[in-house]
Amino acid sequence: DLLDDIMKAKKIRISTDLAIPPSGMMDSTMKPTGSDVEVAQMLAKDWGLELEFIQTTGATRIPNVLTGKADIIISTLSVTAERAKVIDFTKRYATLQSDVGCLKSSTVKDWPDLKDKSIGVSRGTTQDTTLSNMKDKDLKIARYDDDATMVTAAVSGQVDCVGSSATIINQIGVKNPSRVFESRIPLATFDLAIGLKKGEQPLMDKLNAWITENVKNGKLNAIYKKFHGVDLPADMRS
Amino acid sequence: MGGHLNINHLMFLGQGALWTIGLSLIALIGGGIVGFVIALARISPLKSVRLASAIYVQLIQGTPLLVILFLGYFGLAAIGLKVSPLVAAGASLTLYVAAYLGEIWRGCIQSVPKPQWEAAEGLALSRTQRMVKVILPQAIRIATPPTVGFMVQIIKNTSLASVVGFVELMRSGQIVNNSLFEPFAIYAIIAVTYFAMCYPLSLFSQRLERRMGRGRSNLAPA
Amino acid sequence: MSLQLDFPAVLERWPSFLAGAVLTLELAFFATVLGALLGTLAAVGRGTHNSLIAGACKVYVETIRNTPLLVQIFLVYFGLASLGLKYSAFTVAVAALTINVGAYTAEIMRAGFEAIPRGQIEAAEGLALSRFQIYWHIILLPAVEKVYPALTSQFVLLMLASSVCSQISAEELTAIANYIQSDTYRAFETYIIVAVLYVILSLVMRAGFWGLGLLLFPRRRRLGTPL
Amino acid sequence: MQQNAPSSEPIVSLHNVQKSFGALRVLDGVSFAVARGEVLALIGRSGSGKSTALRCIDRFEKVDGGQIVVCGHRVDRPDVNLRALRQDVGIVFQSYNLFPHLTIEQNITLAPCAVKGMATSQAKDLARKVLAQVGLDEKLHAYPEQLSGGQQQRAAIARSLAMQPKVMLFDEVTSALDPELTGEVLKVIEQLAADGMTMVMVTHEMGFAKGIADRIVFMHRGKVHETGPASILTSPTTPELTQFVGTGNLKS
Amino acid sequence: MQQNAPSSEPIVSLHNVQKSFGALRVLDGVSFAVARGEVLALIGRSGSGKSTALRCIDRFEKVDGGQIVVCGHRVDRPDVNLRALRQDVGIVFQSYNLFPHLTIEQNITLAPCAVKGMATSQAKDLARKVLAQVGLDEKLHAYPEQLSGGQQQRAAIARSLAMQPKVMLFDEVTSALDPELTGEVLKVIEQLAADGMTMVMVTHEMGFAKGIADRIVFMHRGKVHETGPASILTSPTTPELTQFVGTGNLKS
Ligand SMILES: Nc1ncnc2c1ncn2[C@@H]1O[C@H](COP(=O)(O)OP(=O)(O)OP(=O)(O)O)[C@@H](O)[C@H]1O
Ligand SMILES: Nc1ncnc2c1ncn2[C@@H]1O[C@H](COP(=O)(O)OP(=O)(O)OP(=O)(O)O)[C@@H](O)[C@H]1O
Ligand SMILES: [Mg+2]
Ligand SMILES: [Mg+2]
Repeated sequence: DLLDDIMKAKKIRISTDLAIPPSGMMDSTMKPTGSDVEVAQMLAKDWGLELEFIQTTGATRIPNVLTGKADIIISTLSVTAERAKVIDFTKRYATLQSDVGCLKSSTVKDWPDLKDKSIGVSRGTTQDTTLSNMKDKDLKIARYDDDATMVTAAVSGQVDCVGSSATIINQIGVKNPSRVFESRIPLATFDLAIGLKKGEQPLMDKLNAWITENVKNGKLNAIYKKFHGVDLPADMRS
Repeated sequence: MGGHLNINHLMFLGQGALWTIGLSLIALIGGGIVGFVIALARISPLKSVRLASAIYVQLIQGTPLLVILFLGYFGLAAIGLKVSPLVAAGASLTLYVAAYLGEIWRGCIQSVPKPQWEAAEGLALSRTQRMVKVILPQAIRIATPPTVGFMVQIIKNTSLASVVGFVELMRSGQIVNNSLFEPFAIYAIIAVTYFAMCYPLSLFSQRLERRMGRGRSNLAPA
Repeated sequence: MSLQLDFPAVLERWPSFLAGAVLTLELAFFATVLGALLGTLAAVGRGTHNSLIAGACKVYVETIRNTPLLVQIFLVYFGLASLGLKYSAFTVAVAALTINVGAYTAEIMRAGFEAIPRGQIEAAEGLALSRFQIYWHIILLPAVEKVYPALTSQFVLLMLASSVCSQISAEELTAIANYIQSDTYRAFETYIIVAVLYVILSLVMRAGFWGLGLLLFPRRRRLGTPL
Repeated sequence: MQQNAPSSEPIVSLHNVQKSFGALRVLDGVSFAVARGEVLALIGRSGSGKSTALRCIDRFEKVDGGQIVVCGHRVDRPDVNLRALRQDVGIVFQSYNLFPHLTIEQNITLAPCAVKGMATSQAKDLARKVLAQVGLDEKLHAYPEQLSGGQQQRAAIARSLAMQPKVMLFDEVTSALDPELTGEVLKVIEQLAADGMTMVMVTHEMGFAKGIADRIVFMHRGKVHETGPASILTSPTTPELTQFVGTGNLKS
Repeated sequence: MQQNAPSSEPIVSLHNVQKSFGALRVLDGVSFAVARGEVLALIGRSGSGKSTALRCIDRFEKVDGGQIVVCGHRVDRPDVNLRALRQDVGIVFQSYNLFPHLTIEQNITLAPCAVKGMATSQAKDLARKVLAQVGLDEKLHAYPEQLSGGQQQRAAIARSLAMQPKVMLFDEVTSALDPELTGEVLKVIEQLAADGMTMVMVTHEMGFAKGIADRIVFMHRGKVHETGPASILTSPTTPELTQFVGTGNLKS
């Protein structure tokens, strides 16, 4: 099975998108960094394995493990029932708070105020799916291929609001003080989990054990706080 | 995240540019070899060979490169072939380039005037001799400008190899942008870099065309 | 390592695929019409004796042909917005595609113009036709006829290239595919279906151009010479 | 129309015309004049400058020096009114240059409608008339490629005639044709001559030149080497013309 | 070489040859034979099928019916050995078709080396010999585009001669040339005839046909309409030939 293969090879290949800050990105010396990157590094170190990042884009995260090009995915993967039909998820190692963020100067307070506003999202993310399923709310959704493009759209004024993680919403104003965004309407909290091919029970068990341990000892929380500025939710830490 | 454009970013972009060049070379060499076969197949005396190669060309030319790359990379793995990204991207680009170069070259071979074919035939040369000694030397002259012109398109299109994990010029730009959020500066740098790689080739192909005294369009994917 | 393919799970979303295909066709249609106009003007511009106009057209053509479409789209989309001009993604996509395909069309049309035998133009001059009349009556249609296959292919390529418009939130076929595959994680099924749809779209476009050719070139129709 | 005797008033005149292509001096002081109603044949070896001289008359080439007057237009001047000049002059080339995408009728009516602003119906009547003149009335709606070479050449002549020019220029209009088709075209030109049209023609058909031309201009190396009535072809005085007529006779 | 009288043994024979392009019947039962050393001129109006007949002899076109035997090869059969046939037959077209990327010498040595496996040095000697035969020895290392039309045509003839064919076919080899250049080429062909080469030539040059041909075949609408010695051109018996020769004479 896969676990044996990994241990024998002394190497684990992890599929991570390095273009979705602050989970995966490059630091100013162009080395990978971010919360998912550090989680992956910690996992490899704990298991005594060499780590290889399989560079991926949002679209190819899953096919990479399905076709055996990567062993597991650590790449802000939110757990949904639909996706669980295709791959297996471990238990959550973090959560992702999603909000609808708006310009600080805007008057948006609740869903009805969003009428006639355009909301930018990253295509295919759980934020996208959630907003898209709110058919009754009559929302105008503009989907971009990645977070960077979405942020650029928000900065340049192509969209009025964004549906994204709280971290990213706060990030928009850092680069462009004339358009500061803040969270206005909470959208949902998603569980983030490690993804792997179906039917690899031993690997699944070992991953779950590792997550449980590191949630308990606070290491995962430390990483999360370092990059997202907030703690993991209380119900997860207890 | 954040910070300013520094030498590391530029070196990262430079590395991406090198990959772009490398992928282009692979695509051109692989596509050139297969494309030559396609060109010959398209004018084969056997109807079945002509038909098969025509279908191949139609299929490839009717599908975006992005989709071809995706299916090539994961499709090969899905049927049990373990291939590195380099091999997979190389194979996909080869298939893609071959369809276009094959068509360009077929046109060039066929544009050698018919009387030249007949004159060679009248001298009792065999089919291979006719091709090698009479037709191809003339076709190569005609084919050089559009081929050089097409290389420009290959360079630009390798940007799509990012879907299979290649950090070439375009992708490296996106990655840098994601940590800096300075789209204009970065996309401008990318645009200029591509221009610097492509324009000399464009110019060269135009000069060749002019020297041959014919204005051929170098049709190519955007 | 076997991969289970489950097409029905993806195919049940056919209304989305259809909408994406229709939008792709619409993008291609408008960009083709406008790009043909722009490209023809640029080709004429490059041939004029006014070196300012000819130079401007050359810079346009060379800049566009030597940079990737994606960069052009980003610069138009975010550039306009930064200037305070907000247009829909569709409008911007059509504009960027038009600018892009216009440059290629200009080159093809120029080749067509150059392929008109000198004698044709001299004959027209000998009949006292003006420069404009010569372009309109003697050069344009035969030039288009000469390069019609190249134009057809270029516009089909444009349709395929329009897939990058997904980047700026235009919900065309590739955007739909990306959405569906990240929603269902059934990437193979999705991309295979999309590949088939693109092949169909390109055949549809070729058929359309063929029909248009019959209308444009009555002589071909009457004499039965294929294009 | 009745047969006019050539009048003495020149309708085309070249005086000491100079023309070079790069270093190559193609016309080296060419002078001749054509009177109203006259038929002038321009002969000479290949490369002697015949076509160039003809093209200078309709200003397809600018001259380097000398004077050209055609129907009162000073063709050598940079400010000559080109469109007015070309309404007075019709020119027909060896390669017929019909517009391939237009029917014969459209080929003919194009210029009268576009240049003279003639009404379409009137132009169509005119097309019928000039086509009848060249014996092609039934080909009104054919496309050029449906006609034989001789028919195409006659249609090209008809197209020029429709502009009702005062002078017609012909540049080897039969040399792309086989003997039979040549015959057709030459008959049309003979008829035009009989109707009194002023014509300048470059030709290799010595027999035809003899039969129809009022005057022969023999060019040699960019100069007018000999000129005179058709009889100079049978009794040439210079050795060059003798040799030229000699080789020309190989054909018969 | 000495002048051979035509022998009676046919080296080319066509019997009831049929050929259609689509619905158009181009050859409608053509029969004629050419004896060793004979010079046969194929004449007729444009479109009468002369070129097609010639092309059928060297199997550039497959016939629909009838029999063609050339130097013992059954050309009408699908299994004819094409390369052997074409070593026995040399063909020269109106458009000279020299290979533009090769020098004249390379043009000539290509086939002897590639087809007959001749050594390069021997082939070069041969090239010099055949070029001398057509009076072009000094052009050995020139490229085709550096030659005049007449010289190119002579080089094309030399290229065919280098294969030492038993029969030579010429398709209007002079009609792209002006009178002076035509003269050059005709002289070469006359010399070949004098040397006893068997030749079939399509030509529009009636004077030449009269002067050199042993026999004339007049084709009309895909059929052999009249055939006989050169004298039939001066005293034609059918109205069609009379008309054809009549218009042809306009040239002289
Ligand atoms: N546009 C041009 N540029 C350069 N040289 C030219 C040009 N047109 C003609 N010439 C040269 O000028 C000379 C005279 O040409 P011209 O066409 O007037 O001769 P011609 O008497 O009409 O000959 P032909 O009987 O072959 O038509 C030739 O040497 C030709 O090569
Ligand atoms: N490949 C072809 N396909 C269709 N029709 C053809 C083809 N070749 C020749 N023809 C037709 O066959 C007829 C005879 O042609 P052919 O070339 O033999 O005539 P020709 O006597 O040589 O005339 P010319 O003197 O004009 O060369 C013509 O009507 C021609 O249009
Ligand atoms: Mg001339
Ligand atoms: Mg012929």
